[in-house]
Amino acid sequence: MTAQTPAGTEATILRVRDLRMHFPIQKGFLRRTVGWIKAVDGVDLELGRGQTLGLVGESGCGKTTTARCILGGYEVTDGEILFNDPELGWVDIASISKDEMFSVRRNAQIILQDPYGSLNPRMTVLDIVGEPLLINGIRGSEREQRVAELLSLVGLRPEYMSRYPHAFSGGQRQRIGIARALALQPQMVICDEPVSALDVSIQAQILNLLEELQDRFGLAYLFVAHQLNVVSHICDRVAVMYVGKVVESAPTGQLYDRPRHPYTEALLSSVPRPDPRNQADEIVLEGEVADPANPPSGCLFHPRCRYAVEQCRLEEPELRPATAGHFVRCHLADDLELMGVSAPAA
Amino acid sequence: MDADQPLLEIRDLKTHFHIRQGTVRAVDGVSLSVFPGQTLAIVGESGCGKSITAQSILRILPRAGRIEHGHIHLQLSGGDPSRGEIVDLVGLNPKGGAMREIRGGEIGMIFQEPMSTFSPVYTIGHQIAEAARLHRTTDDIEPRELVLDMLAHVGFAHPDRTWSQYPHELSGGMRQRAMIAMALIGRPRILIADEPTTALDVTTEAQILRLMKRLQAEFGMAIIFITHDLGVVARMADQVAVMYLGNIVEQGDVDTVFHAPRHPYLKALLRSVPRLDPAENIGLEPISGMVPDPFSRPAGCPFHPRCPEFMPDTCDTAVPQLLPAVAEPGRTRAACHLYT
Amino acid sequence: MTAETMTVLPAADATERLDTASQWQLMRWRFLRHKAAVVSLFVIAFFYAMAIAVEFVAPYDPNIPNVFYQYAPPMRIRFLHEGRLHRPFTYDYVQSRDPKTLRMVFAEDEEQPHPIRFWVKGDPYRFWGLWRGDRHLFGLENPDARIFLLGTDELGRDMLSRVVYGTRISLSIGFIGVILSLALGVLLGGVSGYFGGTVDLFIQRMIELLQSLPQIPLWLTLSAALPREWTAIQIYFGITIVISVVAWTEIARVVRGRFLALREEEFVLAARFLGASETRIIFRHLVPSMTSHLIAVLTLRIPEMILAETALSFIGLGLQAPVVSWGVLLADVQNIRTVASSPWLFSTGVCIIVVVLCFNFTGDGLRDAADPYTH
Amino acid sequence: MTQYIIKRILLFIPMLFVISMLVFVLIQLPPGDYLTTVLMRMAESGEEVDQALIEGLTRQYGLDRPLYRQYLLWISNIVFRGNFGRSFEWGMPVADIIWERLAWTVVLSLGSIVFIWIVSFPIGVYSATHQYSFFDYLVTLFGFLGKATPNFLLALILMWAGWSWFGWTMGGLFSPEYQREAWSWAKFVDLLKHLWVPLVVLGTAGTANLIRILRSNLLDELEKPYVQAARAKGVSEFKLIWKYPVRIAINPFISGIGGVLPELISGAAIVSIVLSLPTTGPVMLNALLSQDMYLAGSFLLMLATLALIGTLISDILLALLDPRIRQGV
Repeated sequence: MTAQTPAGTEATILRVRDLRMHFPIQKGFLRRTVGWIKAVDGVDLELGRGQTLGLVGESGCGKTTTARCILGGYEVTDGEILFNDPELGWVDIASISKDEMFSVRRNAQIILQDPYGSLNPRMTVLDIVGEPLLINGIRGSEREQRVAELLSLVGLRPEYMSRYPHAFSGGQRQRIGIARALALQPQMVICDEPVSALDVSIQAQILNLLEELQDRFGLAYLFVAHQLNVVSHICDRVAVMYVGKVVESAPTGQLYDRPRHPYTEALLSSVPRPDPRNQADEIVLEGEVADPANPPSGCLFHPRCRYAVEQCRLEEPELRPATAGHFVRCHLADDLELMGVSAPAA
Repeated sequence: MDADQPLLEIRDLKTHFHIRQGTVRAVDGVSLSVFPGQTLAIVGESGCGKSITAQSILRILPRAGRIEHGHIHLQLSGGDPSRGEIVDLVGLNPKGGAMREIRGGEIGMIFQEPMSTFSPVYTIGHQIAEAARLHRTTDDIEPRELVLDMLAHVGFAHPDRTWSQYPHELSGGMRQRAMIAMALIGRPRILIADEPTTALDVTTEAQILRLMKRLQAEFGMAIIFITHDLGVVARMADQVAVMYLGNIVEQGDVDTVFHAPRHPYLKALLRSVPRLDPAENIGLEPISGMVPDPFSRPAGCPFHPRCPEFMPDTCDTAVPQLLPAVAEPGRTRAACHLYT
Repeated sequence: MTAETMTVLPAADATERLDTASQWQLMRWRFLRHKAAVVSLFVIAFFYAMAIAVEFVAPYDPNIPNVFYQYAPPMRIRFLHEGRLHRPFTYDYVQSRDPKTLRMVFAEDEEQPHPIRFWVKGDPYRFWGLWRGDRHLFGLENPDARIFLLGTDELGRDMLSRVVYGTRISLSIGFIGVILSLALGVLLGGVSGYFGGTVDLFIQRMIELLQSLPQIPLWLTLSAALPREWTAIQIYFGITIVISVVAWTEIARVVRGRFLALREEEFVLAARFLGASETRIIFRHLVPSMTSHLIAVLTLRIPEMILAETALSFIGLGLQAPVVSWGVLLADVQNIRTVASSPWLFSTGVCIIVVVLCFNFTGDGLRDAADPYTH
Repeated sequence: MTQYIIKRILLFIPMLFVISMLVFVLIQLPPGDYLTTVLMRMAESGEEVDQALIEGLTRQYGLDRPLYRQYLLWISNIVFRGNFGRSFEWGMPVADIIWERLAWTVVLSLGSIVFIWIVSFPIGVYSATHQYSFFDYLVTLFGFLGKATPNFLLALILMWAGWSWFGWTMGGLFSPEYQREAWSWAKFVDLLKHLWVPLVVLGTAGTANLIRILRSNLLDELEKPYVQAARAKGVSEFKLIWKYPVRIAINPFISGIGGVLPELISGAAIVSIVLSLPTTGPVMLNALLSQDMYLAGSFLLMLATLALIGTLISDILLALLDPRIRQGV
């Protein structure tokens, strides 16, 4: 596992700079805007070609919104989403034209979380997987041929293409979703919690499939998830989000071994591990996640942080490099000796 | 009361659902024992029958479900502590007074969805006090006092404020705490927790798990912990029962289950879970295939179509029994033909 | 997981058939399980078939009076004449006046059987006002005798013919009315749901306003505003429009609600991320997903429209004689004493109840079948 | 809570305003204006057309002014002077005609709501908790029949049955001998004897409908986790049903009042004509038939107002019952 930041621009496929997505809170008869939910509030990410970047955090931290912004799902409030498109070169998805976005979508695709909701129950597998092909003008037997290939690629029998989604189990449906995402041979795939809804044994099947496909096609994944063990398994780099901001980002090994943000530390120690002999002495966070409509002053994490000092309450920390390729948004990053996941000496 | 005597003993429980398409044998011959002060985890993937087992104990099955066979012996509190009275829950009328005494009084239960386990139109205080009135009726203690005390116990900083709050005013984690308070207010000796942290975030989950451990130490109750998460099992359980398609396939103490698993299903399951530590993370070995359709259960061992150690003419003909009857030290009991 | 909430599928040996079954097939299977709905659908089809061919189905012209048969009771179809089996026939009536009550009393003239025939020559008509004809589905061999299977009214007009003719007007008002309100509802509801924002706000408030008005007084007022000098056909369309103007709001709400819900569906999102155009999303994803629901909703609306016409015509603000609609026919039974002595005048009422009942059963069946994917 | 109520009431006023405009437009719809109708009437009855009267009417209703002025005049007369205009059919101020009839309409509507509730509530709950029992099927069938029978037809059937089997003449609210009497105990008893017919007629469709709604809602609610949670704490089955799922399933009932009231008022319009009740229906119908538009318009306005009040009340009740709505969640 290489723990190198993609340095040159050509090795980079996606660079998000200071992304902000604020949603209005509307109330009353005339639906006046009474406030803003800062779902994403200054996110910086960088994804290298053929790499997997994990985006983790608890529900409501803005990871899914970030992912959807990257694919032009919302009109972003502010920031840049630079995508290195093989045809168009560097483009900013945040301010791109419709036609250009259409072209970008051929190279940047998404796998959605819900294997039940994300497939139109009224369409056959052929129509579902073939939809991106059709949109891009591939029709008839050529399309059928491609769909058959895609299905075998994801481990489904091509004969199934005349079936409807209700004929498939959760894991199989997720395979269909993957086939659809890969139909146009994208370079980057955003995986939005692709295994969260699946049983453990099926989850492993899908994770292995994703890895296999990555090796084969050199895909870059932005892997959004809340399960830290899954992220640990599949990602090269991990970015941890808390209330709309990235609080720490580092190569996976570094982040799990030696986290530098107290939130990451707590998160890691909270995860129950499938080994009764190796249970971390968990750090239990007090209190609740901050409200993105009404965030606290200074560092957003300070009300729950056991290391917080006066400065944390007053001053908002910047995301800054702690070591090469390891970024952290904490005033005390250099002073703290935080606990990672490696097994304590038995 | 003898610590060696199980508080609750399930013998060969079969709970079936009779629906239009046929019969689903959701629980098909499950035997379990729950000992005082211990945590028994029932673990399995969705549809394995773990929740139905729990609902069978409390006799709160959905309409189509029926207990077809078996006994659920519960040692009642009160009376002579050395003998204790034993009642078979299967024999009780699910709507009758005796069963209702047991629900909340002897056995409390918490559920997966903290969002919807409270009625949205009554205050938290009211709903917990209702349980208090049902099981702690004494003239000299006000239910309100009991409830406020319990709310403080489960970690509410301002119990009197929580008393008059509505469920939607609490976060998921807080609601689950309130749910625990409601389940424990009757001081049951057994707490059934049906995926209590599945809907929660990992840091909240840690809060709730720690809380449950603390309360268990304080009140000394036994916990039946139902979950699909092996990590949670490892953190919480003393005893573990692994279920697959309505059967227990392996049972034993937690350390043995994780470190000397015997049943191919459990072994495979453990190999398919990604580890947290990137250093330990080598390739995952998924279980091939998928859980069969509940209407067309495979003959013989239910796991045989997916089993890497499948033995023709044995596994697909005879149903393996959970052997031996009593666990040997350092060994689990596994229902597998490899060990017969 | 209970019996009621699960999609019930055909036997397991048909798995392949099920796996490749489209939405419509699944819906059909589900609908067919609803026996009452299936039967009802046939009844409705029967009535609509009748409505299409009233001139042919009705044995007589509904407006031709028969002075000798005022308030004649329904005739019985007989098979035995003088103790012997005979092809279906009727006896004609002889009437006399009851000396005590002074009412006309009808007795069967058992001397002369009048055989019933199909495809007989009878009153001339213009089919749909276009083609001349004089053949009727059934009638008596003897052109001078009369057959009144549902009796006659005060002018001796054949009730069966009148009810049959009424079918055309009443059922078509329901149908056309629903199509009109569908057009309005889909247009405004779709616009509202699709564009959102101020347009949505405005249309929503307008709908709320219209829905808060009491329906029947509103209908009354609107129908009273129809010019008196209008011809029957103009009034007919006028009434249809009045009914639809009030009824579209519910459909608009349904359309908007579905639109909003579907727009958030993950598969719509997925299509958007694939680069699908708005038109494609609307016509390939949104519209197919809501049609089935819409059909169910519409089926449940038709009887309400039929009832609305009936009510309006009944109190004299809708269609008026000589037009024959069910409401107009019911207006004749306002006098309870007449009905008490001639209960067959109520046959219109029975038809209304049967048709509305069948629509409700069918609509219910369709609604249950509308989403075959819920578990 | 108070804030919520105040907000609702504040919303109610502009609603009313818009409705009054709508009503005004509606009464302007029939061809010819008020004045020509009056003149035509007078000519028909051979009355002398008085130039002063014409001028008086023109001034009073602002008939020579643009439409919006006419509206303002009309509405301000109603709001500030309680003057609804004049009915030429009756030859007296509209206000003198409508109040008593409105009162009877309200009495009948409220009576029907009570009837609907008392009947549908226990039946709906029983039917849901005993799904697929014989009684459940019976109730379902009754529900469909009730929905399929228009209430004026039901009124006809009842009257017909009463007449042919018992020789009763149903209709009206009083026997002729009490019609003009002052209120007395005997008159009240006589009223009760008559009242049940319109209540049954008006209530049947609503009852059938509410049973269906309650049944299906309750069936949904019975599956919810909070019911299981309550069961798991040992609440008795009877109390459980009534306290938990019924309490939630009742919400559509409450919000139903908003819808039931306009429906009842609507239904009452035609039923009253059949049963010749002293409510708004028959008078409004006559007014419409004879284009006595100020009278008809006033009725429509008042009925719409009643319906709006119904919605308002149900919104407030709903908020009282459900904390989520109260707190604007």
